[in-house]
Amino acid sequence: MYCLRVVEVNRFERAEVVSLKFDRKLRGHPGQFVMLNVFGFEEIPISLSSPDTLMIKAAGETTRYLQKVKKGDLFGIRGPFGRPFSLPAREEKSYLVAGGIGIAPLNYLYARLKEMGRDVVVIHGVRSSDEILFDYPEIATNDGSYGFKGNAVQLFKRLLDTSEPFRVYACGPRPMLFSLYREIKRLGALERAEFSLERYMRCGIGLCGSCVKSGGLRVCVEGPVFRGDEISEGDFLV
Amino acid sequence: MYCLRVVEVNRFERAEVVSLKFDRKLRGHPGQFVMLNVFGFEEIPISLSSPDTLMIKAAGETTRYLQKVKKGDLFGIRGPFGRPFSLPAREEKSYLVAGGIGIAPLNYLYARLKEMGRDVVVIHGVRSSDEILFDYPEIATNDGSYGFKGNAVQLFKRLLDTSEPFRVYACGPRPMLFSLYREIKRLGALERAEFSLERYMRCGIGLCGSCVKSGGLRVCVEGPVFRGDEISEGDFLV
Amino acid sequence: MLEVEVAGMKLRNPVMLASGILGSKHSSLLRIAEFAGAVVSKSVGVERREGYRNPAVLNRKCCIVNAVGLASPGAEVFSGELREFSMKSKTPLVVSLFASRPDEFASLADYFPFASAFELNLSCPHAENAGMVLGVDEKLVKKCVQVIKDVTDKPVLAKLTPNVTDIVDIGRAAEEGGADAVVAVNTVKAMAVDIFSRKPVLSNIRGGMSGKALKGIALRCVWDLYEELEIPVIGCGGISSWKDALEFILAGASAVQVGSAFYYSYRAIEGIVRGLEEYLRLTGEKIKDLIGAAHENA
Amino acid sequence: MLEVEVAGMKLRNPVMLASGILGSKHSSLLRIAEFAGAVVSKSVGVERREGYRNPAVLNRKCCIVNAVGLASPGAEVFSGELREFSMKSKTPLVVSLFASRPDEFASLADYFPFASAFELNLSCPHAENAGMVLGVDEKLVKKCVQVIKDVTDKPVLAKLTPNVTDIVDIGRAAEEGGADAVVAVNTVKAMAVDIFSRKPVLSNIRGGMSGKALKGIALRCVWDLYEELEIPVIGCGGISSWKDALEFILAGASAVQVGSAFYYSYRAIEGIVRGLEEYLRLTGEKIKDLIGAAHENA
Ligand SMILES: Cc1cc2nc3c(=O)[nH]c(=O)nc-3n(C[C@H](O)[C@H](O)[C@H](O)COP(=O)(O)OP(=O)(O)OC[C@H]3O[C@@H](n4cnc5c(N)ncnc54)[C@H](O)[C@@H]3O)c2cc1C
Ligand SMILES: Cc1cc2nc3c(=O)[nH]c(=O)nc-3n(C[C@H](O)[C@H](O)[C@H](O)COP(=O)(O)OP(=O)(O)OC[C@H]3O[C@@H](n4cnc5c(N)ncnc54)[C@H](O)[C@@H]3O)c2cc1C
Ligand SMILES: Cc1cc2nc3c(=O)[nH]c(=O)nc-3n(C[C@H](O)[C@H](O)[C@H](O)COP(=O)(O)O)c2cc1C
Ligand SMILES: Cc1cc2nc3c(=O)[nH]c(=O)nc-3n(C[C@H](O)[C@H](O)[C@H](O)COP(=O)(O)O)c2cc1C
Ligand code: FES
Ligand code: FES
Repeated sequence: MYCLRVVEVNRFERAEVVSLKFDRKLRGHPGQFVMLNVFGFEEIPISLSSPDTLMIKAAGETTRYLQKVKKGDLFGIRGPFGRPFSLPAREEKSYLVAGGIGIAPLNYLYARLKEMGRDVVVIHGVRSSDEILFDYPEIATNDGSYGFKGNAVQLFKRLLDTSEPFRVYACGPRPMLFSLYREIKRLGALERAEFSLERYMRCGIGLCGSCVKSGGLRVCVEGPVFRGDEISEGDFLV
Repeated sequence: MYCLRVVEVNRFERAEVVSLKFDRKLRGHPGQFVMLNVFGFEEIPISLSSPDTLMIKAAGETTRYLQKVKKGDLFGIRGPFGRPFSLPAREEKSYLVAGGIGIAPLNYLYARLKEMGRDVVVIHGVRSSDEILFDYPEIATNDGSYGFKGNAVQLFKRLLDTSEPFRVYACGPRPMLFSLYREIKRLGALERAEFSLERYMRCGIGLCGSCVKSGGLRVCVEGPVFRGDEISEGDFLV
Repeated sequence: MLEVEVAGMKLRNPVMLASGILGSKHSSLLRIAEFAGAVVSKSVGVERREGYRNPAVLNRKCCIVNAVGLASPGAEVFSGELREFSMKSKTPLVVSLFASRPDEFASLADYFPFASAFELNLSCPHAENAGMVLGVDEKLVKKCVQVIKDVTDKPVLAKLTPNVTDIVDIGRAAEEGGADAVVAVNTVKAMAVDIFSRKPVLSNIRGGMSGKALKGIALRCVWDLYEELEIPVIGCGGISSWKDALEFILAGASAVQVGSAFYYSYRAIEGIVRGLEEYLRLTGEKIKDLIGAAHENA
Repeated sequence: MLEVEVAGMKLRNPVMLASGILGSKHSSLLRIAEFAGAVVSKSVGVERREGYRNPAVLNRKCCIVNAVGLASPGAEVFSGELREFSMKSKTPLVVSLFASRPDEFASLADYFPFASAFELNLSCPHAENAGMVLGVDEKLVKKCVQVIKDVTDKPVLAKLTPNVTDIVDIGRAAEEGGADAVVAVNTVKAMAVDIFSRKPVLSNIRGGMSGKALKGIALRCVWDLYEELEIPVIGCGGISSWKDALEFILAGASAVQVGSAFYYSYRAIEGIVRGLEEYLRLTGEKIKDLIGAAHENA
């Protein structure tokens, strides 16, 4: 474990999300996560949203506390850990499909793909316009308060052009991932899609077994990013 | 500790010296030593006589046993350890002054200096012609049975040309080193001379303290090679 | 070449998975069982147990320090998980049990009729009322083994803690109680403090150290137990290569268990098995003839 | 900023040299005393002692394993060597003593009138009839401290072994005997086997493990002793950087001792002192105010 200091805080209060920028870049890749030790609270897994930022949505005690973090605060870090997103071939168009805070790791992937000059569409689904975090053009709101009315998967289906080579990268709540998984499966494109999964994590380094999914795969090491064909439907149902 | 296998044995029976060649080169420099673990006997310090050979003179139980080693035998090695000889400047002439088995590390230094195209004189003093190990031109025998009659230091004094820049490298029995040290001191050239010293060694890595000489210097780490000005007369008298 | 027989179990190779490492789900056990001589499941007690809050595991350069706190779903639920494993794999399954009193061990055995053997966790150094609290006391150790031997015919392994003045005394007590083998060792008590927050790193403050740093300690325990006990010794602690495994076997281990090495590679056990195999092919020996061989040369 | 007072000794900094490391000659002690807060000499007994044959020390990646066997020239000769040190240095000199019976400790004190304090080696894990053979027994520990306190007014430090079921019990015994501080810890019993020769590496078979691998174990001992004892605790084991030293101080160490780190650098202590100094300059604190600070946050 080492310590990093927060140098910048960005609050998205209505979305109950905070973005923390640290004093040092982490040598990680899009899709990887760190174990963030919030002293006095818990140590929790959080994906990199850029080489030096983490975005955290309030979900419980620790993540709620994180909303109040101030510049200068210190955090313990282990990692980055896990398998990152693989990168698309030059000719492939990338569809990044995010639900809610699932935009965090995809935001990092987006930046990396843009640097590489790749063709990318980001689709971000949220409940209402309050929860929009970045001004990507393709926004879906459940309540129709902004952009497309519906969810991210519906918008994805509308935007996907199957006539050209494509890749899908997804992160979001389980039901959303499941419906996207089924859609991709229907298209017979599971090996062209990658899903960032979540499981309860203790060690983050492949020992304790608490994050194991079907096939004996460890979400903290063989994941959190899995190719569609490494996932079974049961993985969305636990 | 790791293990090396003997691939070649060279016996100098009359001198009670054996040269063992190993299956792998050690990443060491002339003047450094290894801790040689002779299984069933003791672990002892031995200087490198080339990147992959050790030359051992019978002195006690372990070194006597070593005279009988066969091809294929295995030995434990820790190291190489210690400070090697420093190399002369291009214009300096090197005098390598060895007594008896002290030729071992100087033989390695000789090879290195020759590779570099430096001007080198090797002076090897032995008791009688039986103990000559290499055919260097400048041999001194105490009994006059070969070459110069006298000891290595006497021969060195005769050969040294103080009109040109020089360096002295020495290894041998304590009385010889002491008389050479006094000669070099007389010449005011202590910082141009290096002496390889011996002390009883246990750890070889600077912890146990058994090899400490004056000034708190550890023969196993700051030595075994010391510049003349790092040595005091007392170091030869213990 | 690699076959051994330990505590009545015939193993195709002497490399077992250690308890608590990837041993909570049948899917990870299955994956490891492809190569392991046997697998040991995560320790389970009668009741469900939360375990400690995160941080519960810390990785350092030479070691892992953990205080997972015997997190477990309880015997009933876990027996369902392990049954699934036993139906799908032929690799022997050793079920690790923890308890706070000797008689609790007896009540646990019934849940796991499919177990190849039981391992008693008398050695977890951070659980409040289980593990090493029993395992430091010779009388309790003997009693624990006795009560479970009374209710089962399966082999019983006693897993020992190195956090005692003399592990041989404890090993002897297990032997007297009827243990079929001892496992040496569980983790050593340790901890870490973070100098920036100025707090202990683990939520439980104290944890158990495993990994490379444990190797020399565990090896000494195996050596001493081998000299004094009649029953076989299974080595555990810091084993991450075939050379480590061989070192333990030469010191007297009839088999070895591998845990923290999975931090470095999921193929930890596969690598060790392959390495031993290659070595024995070279020397033309059988692994069982090497057990304790270093004692003859000492 | 770095001054501490431990067991009645005023130290300009809390970083001491541990016993047995470069502590046999006045010349090496002098060199280290330039920066150290205090130096502890190599343990000495009444009689000359050969120590074990080589190999007596083994360096591994994360640790050192040694079985030097308390090699020593005996009290009379060694007192001459240490007197030389004491005449040339103002740095406090702690003389480490070993004995096979409590009363032997008393007879040793007289040889070293120039000592700033005595450290009782109740903890060497590989000597046949000294060190930890006494240090695992509460009654003997108490007795050892008592007899030497009876014959000297100098501070007495009891150096403890981690090779016990509960180090706090032993620490309490030392405190009851009148010890002015405890030193935690000496090496952990360990060993190594060479797989090619198939023999134990050390001539004595078993040795004591020090260095990085010991750190988390020693830290836990310091933490527990700090919670239960009134007398100060001096931390020792695996300290090689100022961060390590601070970790021990936060855990409750009033001072620290450094040994194996000299394998990495002769400037081990200098580096730690400089590092602590810089850190305190940044935070504006005094080291003595940080002793045990992590307990408040735990
Ligand atoms: C690989 C991975 C990456 C993640 N990335 C992000 C991210 O970038 N941004 C973000 O806001 N959230 C992310 N999460 C989710 C985040 O870890 C949880 O929201 C957080 O742990 C909740 O902690 P809490 O103490 O506030 O809530 P709690 O009240 O303790 O728990 C609320 C819920 O969070 C989940 N959770 C709690 N602890 C853990 C844990 N140790 N491991 C996994 N899940 C846990 C559980 O589902 C739990 O029901 C990620 C999770 C994983 C596994
Ligand atoms: C840096 C260094 C390099 C050396 N290089 C060579 C070399 O290249 N070739 C060679 O033949 N000899 C070399 N020696 C000397 C060699 O180490 C001893 O001859 C050997 O240890 C004798 O061991 P033994 O068991 O046969 O004899 P013993 O009967 O045990 O001792 C004979 C004498 O050898 C010396 N000795 C014994 N053990 C040690 C030890 N652990 N450390 C240092 N000296 C010891 C002592 O002076 C002792 O009196 C070197 C010594 C040192 C310190
Ligand atoms: C994360 C973790 C969890 C563990 N859980 C258990 C357990 O439930 N029961 C048990 O007997 N040992 C448990 N152990 C100890 C291991 O089985 C093993 O004895 C120890 O880690 C030493 O072996 P290693 O160095 O190969 O890991 C655990 C170890 C770790 C690292
Ligand atoms: C080579 C060696 C010799 C030692 N000799 C002694 C000794 O004589 N007396 C003693 O109390 N401790 C002795 N020790 C133990 C150290 O003082 C120290 O307690 C231990 O090494 C842990 O600290 P470290 O990890 O900083 O080395 C010795 C350690 C080593 C490595
Ligand atoms: S979190 Fe422990 S194995 Fe993945
Ligand atoms: S041999 Fe141990 S310090 Fe040099």
